[in-house]
Amino acid sequence: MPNGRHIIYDYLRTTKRFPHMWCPGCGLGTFLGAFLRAVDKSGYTKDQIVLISGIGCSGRISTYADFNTLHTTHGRALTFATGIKLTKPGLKVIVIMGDGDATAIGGNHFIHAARRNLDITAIVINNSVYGMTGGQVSPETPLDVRTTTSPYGNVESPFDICKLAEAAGAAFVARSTVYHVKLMERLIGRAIDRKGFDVLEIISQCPVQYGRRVGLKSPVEMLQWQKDHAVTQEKARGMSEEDLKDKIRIGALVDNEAPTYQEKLDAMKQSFKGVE
Amino acid sequence: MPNGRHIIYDYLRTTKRFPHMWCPGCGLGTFLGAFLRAVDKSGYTKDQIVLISGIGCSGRISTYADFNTLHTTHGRALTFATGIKLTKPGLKVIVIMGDGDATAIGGNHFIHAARRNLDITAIVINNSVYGMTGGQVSPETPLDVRTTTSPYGNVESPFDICKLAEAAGAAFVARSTVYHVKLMERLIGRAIDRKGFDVLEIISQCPVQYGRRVGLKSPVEMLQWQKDHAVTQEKARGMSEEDLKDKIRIGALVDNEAPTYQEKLDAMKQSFKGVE
Amino acid sequence: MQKAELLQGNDACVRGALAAGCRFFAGYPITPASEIAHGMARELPPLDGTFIQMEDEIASMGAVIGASLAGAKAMTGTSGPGFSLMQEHISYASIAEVPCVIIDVMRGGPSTGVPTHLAQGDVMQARWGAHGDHPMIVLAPSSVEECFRLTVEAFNLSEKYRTPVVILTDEVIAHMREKVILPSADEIKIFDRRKPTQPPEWFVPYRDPGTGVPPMPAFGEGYRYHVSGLVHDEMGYPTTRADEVDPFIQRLFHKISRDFDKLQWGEEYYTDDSTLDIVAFGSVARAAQRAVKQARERGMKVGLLKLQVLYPFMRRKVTKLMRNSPTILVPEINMGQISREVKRVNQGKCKVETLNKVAHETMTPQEILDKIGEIYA
Amino acid sequence: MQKAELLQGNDACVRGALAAGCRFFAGYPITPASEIAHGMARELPPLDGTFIQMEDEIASMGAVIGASLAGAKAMTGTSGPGFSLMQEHISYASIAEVPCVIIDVMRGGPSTGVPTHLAQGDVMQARWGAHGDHPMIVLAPSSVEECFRLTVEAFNLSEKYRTPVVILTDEVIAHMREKVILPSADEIKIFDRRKPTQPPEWFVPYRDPGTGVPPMPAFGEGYRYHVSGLVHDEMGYPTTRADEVDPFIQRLFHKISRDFDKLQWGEEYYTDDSTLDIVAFGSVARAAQRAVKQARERGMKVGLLKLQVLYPFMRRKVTKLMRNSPTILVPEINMGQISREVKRVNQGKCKVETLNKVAHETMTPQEILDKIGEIYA
Amino acid sequence: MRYEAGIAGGGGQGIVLMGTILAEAVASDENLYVAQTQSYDPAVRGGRAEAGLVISDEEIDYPEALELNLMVALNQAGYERNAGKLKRNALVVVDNDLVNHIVWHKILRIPFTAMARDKFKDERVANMIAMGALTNLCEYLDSSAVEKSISSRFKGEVLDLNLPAFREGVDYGAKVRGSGFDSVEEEDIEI
Amino acid sequence: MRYEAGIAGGGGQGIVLMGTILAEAVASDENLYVAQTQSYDPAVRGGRAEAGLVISDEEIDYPEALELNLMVALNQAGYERNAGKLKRNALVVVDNDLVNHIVWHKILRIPFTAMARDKFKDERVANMIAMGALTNLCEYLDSSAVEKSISSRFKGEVLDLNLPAFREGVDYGAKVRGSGFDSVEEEDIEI
Amino acid sequence: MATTGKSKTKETSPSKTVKVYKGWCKRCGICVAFCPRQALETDKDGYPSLKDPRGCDGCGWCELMCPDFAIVVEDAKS
Amino acid sequence: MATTGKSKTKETSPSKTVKVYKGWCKRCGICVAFCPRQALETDKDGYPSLKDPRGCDGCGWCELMCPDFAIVVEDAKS
Ligand SMILES: Cc1ncc(C[n+]2csc(CCOP(=O)(O)OP(=O)(O)O)c2C)c(N)n1
Ligand SMILES: Cc1ncc(C[n+]2csc(CCOP(=O)(O)OP(=O)(O)O)c2C)c(N)n1
Ligand code: SF4
Ligand code: SF4
Ligand code: SF4
Ligand code: SF4
Ligand code: SF4
Ligand code: SF4
Ligand SMILES: [Mg+2]
Ligand SMILES: [Mg+2]
Repeated sequence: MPNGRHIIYDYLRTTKRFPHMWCPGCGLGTFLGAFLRAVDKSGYTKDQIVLISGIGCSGRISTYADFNTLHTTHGRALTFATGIKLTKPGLKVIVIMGDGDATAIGGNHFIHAARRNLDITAIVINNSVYGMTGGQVSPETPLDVRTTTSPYGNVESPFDICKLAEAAGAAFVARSTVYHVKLMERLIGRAIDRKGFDVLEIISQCPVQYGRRVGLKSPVEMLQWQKDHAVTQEKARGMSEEDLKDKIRIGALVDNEAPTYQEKLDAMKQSFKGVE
Repeated sequence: MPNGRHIIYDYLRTTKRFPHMWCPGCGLGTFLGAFLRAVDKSGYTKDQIVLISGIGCSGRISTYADFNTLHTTHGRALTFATGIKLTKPGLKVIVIMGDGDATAIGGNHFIHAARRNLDITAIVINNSVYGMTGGQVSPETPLDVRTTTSPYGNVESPFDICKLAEAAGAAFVARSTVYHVKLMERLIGRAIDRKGFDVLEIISQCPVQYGRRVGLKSPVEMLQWQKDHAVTQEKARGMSEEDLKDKIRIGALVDNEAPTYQEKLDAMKQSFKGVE
Repeated sequence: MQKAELLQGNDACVRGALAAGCRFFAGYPITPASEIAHGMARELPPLDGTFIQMEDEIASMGAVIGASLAGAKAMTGTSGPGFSLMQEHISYASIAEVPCVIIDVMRGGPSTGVPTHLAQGDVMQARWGAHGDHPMIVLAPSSVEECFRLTVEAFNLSEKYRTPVVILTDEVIAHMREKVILPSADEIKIFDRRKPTQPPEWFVPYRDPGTGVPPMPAFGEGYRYHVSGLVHDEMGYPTTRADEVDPFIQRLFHKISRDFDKLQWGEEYYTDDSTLDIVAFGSVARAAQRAVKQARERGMKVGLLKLQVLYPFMRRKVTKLMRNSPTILVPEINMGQISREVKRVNQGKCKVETLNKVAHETMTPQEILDKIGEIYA
Repeated sequence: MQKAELLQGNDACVRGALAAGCRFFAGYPITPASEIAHGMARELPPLDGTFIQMEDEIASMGAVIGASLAGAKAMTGTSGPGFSLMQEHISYASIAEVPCVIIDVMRGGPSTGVPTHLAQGDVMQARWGAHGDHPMIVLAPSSVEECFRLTVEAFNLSEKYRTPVVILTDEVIAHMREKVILPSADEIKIFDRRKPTQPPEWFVPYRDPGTGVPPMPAFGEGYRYHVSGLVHDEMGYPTTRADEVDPFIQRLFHKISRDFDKLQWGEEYYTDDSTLDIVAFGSVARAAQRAVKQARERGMKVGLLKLQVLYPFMRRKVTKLMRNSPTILVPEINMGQISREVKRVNQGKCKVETLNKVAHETMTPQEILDKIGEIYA
Repeated sequence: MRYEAGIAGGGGQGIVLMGTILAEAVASDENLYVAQTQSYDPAVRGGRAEAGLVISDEEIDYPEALELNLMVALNQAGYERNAGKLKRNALVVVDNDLVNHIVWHKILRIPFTAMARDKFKDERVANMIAMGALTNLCEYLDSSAVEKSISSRFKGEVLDLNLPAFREGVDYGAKVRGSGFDSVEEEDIEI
Repeated sequence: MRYEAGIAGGGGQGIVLMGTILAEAVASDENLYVAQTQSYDPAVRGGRAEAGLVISDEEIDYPEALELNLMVALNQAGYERNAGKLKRNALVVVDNDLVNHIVWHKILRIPFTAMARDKFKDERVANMIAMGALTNLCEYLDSSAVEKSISSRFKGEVLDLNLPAFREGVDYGAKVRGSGFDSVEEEDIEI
Repeated sequence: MATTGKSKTKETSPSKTVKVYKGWCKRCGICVAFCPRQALETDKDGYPSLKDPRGCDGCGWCELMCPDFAIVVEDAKS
Repeated sequence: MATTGKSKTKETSPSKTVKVYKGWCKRCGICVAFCPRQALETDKDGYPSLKDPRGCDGCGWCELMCPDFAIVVEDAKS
């Protein structure tokens, strides 16, 4: 059940220059709504949540929501998050990054955070491009796409963020598109509820810096594309490799139990008690 | 067939302070021998090879071998390699890194180089520890091991370097131990022969900074451990998950064909020819 | 009284940090600073503090800032190559006004340089290494005892001014062991960051309370606010308005420069009647100490000012010397860094001589003595 | 003669780089430097050059050094946050003596600051941002035409001295468009790095040929040698010996400082009879140019020295001014960086006044004029 | 001679593009120097956008437009930000729809955005229309030079949309120019 | 009073450890100040290793040992690096096996390494033996204080190996001390 | 700010109402395009508006999808 | 350098010889431990040495495994 007014008044920093800075039809706003609804349902109070973002259009999210918010440097949000989580394990730490943020300059922190399995929820808003700086190629831009820094077509294969996260050790890995807004909300909720390091990739639309470069002329066309190309895990199971080729799997892709960093730390600290 | 004298006189910079700086029984020397034999067989001339290393004990390799050699900064060897390879595609570019070098500080360059599929051979000498700086924990140190910076036992799960490389997009991924010196030599040879980005993980012994911390008191015990714990791909196929748990798979783990960066670049450049 | 003990410089930094209340360390190993990490790894967990070895120095500095925002006193330690990597986040700590301490144990440079040898090549970097104009506080101990004391003070200053503070030591200071008697806990003055005193609803996170330093709640204490590396208004939200940018940057500088007079920390030896004064810091100051004594024995009126604060540069004390001495000698293990500051504040008052050594070896008393002799001749 | 055209500062840097022979660019997008990357991405591939967007600025600088070692003239472009990240590798380029050019388009700082606005906050960082003592060459254009010309010269200097060269522009210079007539290819003087002239067997890679700058073969040209960020002996192998370290570091500095007199590049306006001289650079120099003209119109004897080289600091030209003018005014969009250098070389000769603005807005002629009026009053 | 023009509006209105095209047109005049500056808020969208033009018959020392002979404002905020920079006899050209409160001697109100929407079904060409109008309002702007600059910058569909819009603006400019300006009494002015 | 000692050898010989243990022993004397410095080549192995001790009854200004009253050299290179720092009447103690060429007045040759190998089956305890001997050769080193420092640093097996080696050294030191030094004529010395 | 939060209320069904906050709406067209009942249309200024109040079943999809918190489905009474 | 490249030759089989370069050998014991024929032993100074020349079949394993290029299998004639 939507509760837009509630979110607007309770969670958004409405005193601060709304409408927000994002372009018309940008997926970030839709994500933000889903995110706030999920938080609302999670039972955490605003004071218990630390929302950390990197730099980029997606990085501006932290400005708009009324939590403990931290707008860090480009690519390094997870490192700040690590310091916060280890210092105040009681806080719920959520990190939102752009695709460039998380997988270009921040790729190393991303895989290491996954390896450590800290209790952090990491959300990557993947719009396949550098939105903020003017439409440059990102590690998520598909092959052959022309951007301001790949004017003759991109020659680098993109990462599969979810695969990378899994290989690095993330115990929970999920993906949604912005179009699948309810799934997105549910997955955010699940990630927040879990312990350990959770990775959520959100396929989002950047109509201004990306859509027009790939022939999707409006936010509506981009959302339609998401709708057409996403397949749920259940559906994917019944499909051939060939059919899946240009498809995006959505849903929870990995969900394992593994001892978290904090649990291992607690066990270690237990050993001191014996000594003293 | 060994040909030690040949290597000593032809490939080692013997005028430069041999014996080398590595500790007695360190796996690096054995690797270096295998590496030089593989290069010798590859047919490349010394002038065609650029050998690039990072910083660490493993980083010193570039000092000893008579190629175009480059001793870079800690973790960044692959970035230098990228510049060299793109500028002189005709050179054979080989990068040797330590485990900390490649997967701690250099983790991002590692996954991005894999993603790009440049014609670079990347070898990670994994001794499970920071040798050079005094035995600190590395992203490859197993859980619970006590090091100078994990005095109460390591609480971070190590990366599986090969899995990570595969997820990042590397087309050829292989592993050997130093003990399996002939396999090591063959795999190095195969990697050098291939095009595209090749990752080779070498499980090596660091008796001084690692072995004694895990109860392996001598280089001999460490090599024995390698012998006991490594299983070839063929053998692994017949084993249960349970049996494989503390085992290390060796051999070529991934071997796919994929267009390389250079090939895609050439195709792109072809398009200009049409225009002019 | 506390017990005498033999302590290494790096360990003294560890002890100082713990005494100051530091409970968070994130770092990445590097010679000759690794012992700081080893010490913290050993000491912090039993104190319920956190030690973490991060994937690199950038991450270390990010974690330190995060920890500080969450309320911990936090520190990292590194050497040149790692210090370079930390600069972006030092800039962040400065603009976001996050207290934290960075120890840079200088080694031979540039680049990997001579990792096991000393140098004093990072002085200017400690002040200017990070992008964008911002102030820095830089301290430089020259003994094991000072390693302890100045580390405590680094935390105090960083908490007081909400600013990153750099401690510059060098390979010799870091690795040498000296017999010291450390003060007991109650002899040590600790400054903790000021917390807001109004209810959260009334809290304006970046409003100048008059001191230039806004109070700082920790995340989770009920004061939800926004922290950003963008220039921000009093609420913490990004601004590009000149009438908000200017006062913000001005405040950043003035919160420290207003206390400039309080930061003239240095020790003077024989400066009452000297006609030649040496200005030195770090391990070179120790050589100078001996050289001055020997020069005095030979009847030469030489004095010494040992700088403990490098930035803000101790103009007051240095120019006071210049009023009496016709010559100032600045010996350094670099091609001339602090000597540039001495020259800058000199304004032609006296002659500034330099003695520079770049062999990445300790400076000896004899070398200084020779230079003194040269000047006297 | 070439055609007149309207060109943006960033594009002029691109054109300058291409004209100088640059065929490799590795970079990472950042406002306000991204147009340099866009231009290079567009221009290089058709010239059979290489453009690559790396995963970050550290990687970009690594790739640039690699490309240069392989024989290409190579460049990167960035702004403050990225410039901080490049410092470790700038230190490497310095010790390994690898020619390369880094453009830092200064924006409002510190940290993310005001990304779309200008400032001049990275002056000292350009000189001192990297760890370990080493020399730096820093150029600062103040017009679109100078963006072109100084980029060409940056490559020439970097090839000539085998050293990284930094070009400091700012958001205004970078984004403004001016009508310019660029010189034709044959009007441009290009310096290519010296190659060894002896056979490979006799090649000693780091032996001083007398100029302080050893010849530099590219990888793959048959001169197999070792390149390292460790201090090295003449063969390139690591050394810790004082008698090898010292001459090496000395040479690193002297290869540039010996040509100090040749690097006094600046334009003077009305300095013949001035009694107040302005020393300025970058976009502020343009405001100063107008202010000086206006002051002259009002009968005030004001002159201007526009610095094109920031480092090595143009002591010669500046002190020459000081001989005639009782006052020097240094306007900057920071809290005082180049003014520190002016004060340092001043040695009490005259009064050094500063005009600092940190609103991250352009300095106006009126502001300078007001200050001039104040001084005159 | 030094002539300064300021163009102000919001992100996405093509302000900087206008500046660039106009400057390029001026640059093609052998006798004129031109410098064009710009200023905008983070990212490509929303917020502040401004372009300045300085035109001169001698080399330009200071390139920023701080004393405007001409101001074009495509929204209210843009007008307000720059009103303080107007020279005594400056001409102010504003978008009829988007600028409401304005106090000045020489004002031209032109419904750029409305024209764009109504005639061309695309508000984004408001800037083209404005440029067209300007060629009739500023002596240093030659409409064929501007048209050339536009034509070199776009192709296909986009050009087919922009060029007619520009020409529409030229015509409109010619009309209003004849019909004179709105103006307010000297006394009313307080900026 | 200022007494300086230099200990020199190669990586892996435990040189810095010796310095630390001896300094700690001195530090426990209420009347003495002590500073200990060290210098070594990259990494833990091979190369150069050196430790300096400065002992004084007043606060120590300069902490490095540059004018040695005592030099202990566990290899030839170590001796050579430090020979230039010897004071006129300095005592030089060297490992019999590993230092061959040496020219000085007061030399004590002790087969530290051979003893370690032969008696303790572990060359690594040569440094313990050397420390033991030194307690009988330097007035500021008290053997029980050194033993305490050793005991606080090791435990179990390692201590059980080190302590006897140390004691062996003490005994040996007492012996050679009685028997006097090798020495060369003044004329022969050229350093 | 050009247009400030003027809101427009239309009856949809006895129990639900759709509100558009024009001051926040950026006229992206998403709500109109994806309304499952095609209940919305674009008005002459580009803002969404209900074609016919009865066409909307109050499903809330438009609210969930709107990137600007500019369209809200509420109880008719409130 | 303490001991410089003094080498020691022993006959192994009619066709092969094992040489140990003591100046480079670090006495790690690897060759001795892993010689498939247990042909090597450690001498009193810790260096490898052939127990009995005929025990070695010239397989080359020791050479491949030696981290210090200090043991080499060669043709007996050379
Ligand atoms: C160290 C550093 N390098 C570069 C930048 C410039 N920068 C800001 S945002 C950004 C990329 C934005 O892309 P992405 O992370 O995908 O976020 P989006 O804007 O698409 O949401 C870049 C390169 C920076 N701020 N800091
Ligand atoms: C930026 C930077 N940080 C830290 C160091 C110090 N450092 C040198 S080698 C090394 C790690 C060595 O470990 P690894 O890469 O595993 O190589 P190994 O010595 O084990 O072969 C470190 C941290 C450095 N040189 N540069
Ligand atoms: S540029 Fe793209 S990602 Fe950024 S706000 Fe606009 S549409 Fe969204
Ligand atoms: S420290 Fe370890 S890795 Fe380094 S040389 Fe010694 S044994 Fe080898
Ligand atoms: S509530 Fe549902 S039916 Fe009604 S307008 Fe919105 S999307 Fe359409
Ligand atoms: S989705 Fe929102 S912003 Fe877009 S048109 Fe509808 S109400 Fe307006
Ligand atoms: S060659 Fe083979 S058999 Fe002979 S010693 Fe070596 S390992 Fe043993
Ligand atoms: S393996 Fe090599 S270094 Fe080790 S003992 Fe044998 S010959 Fe010596
Ligand atoms: Mg993106
Ligand atoms: Mg390692």
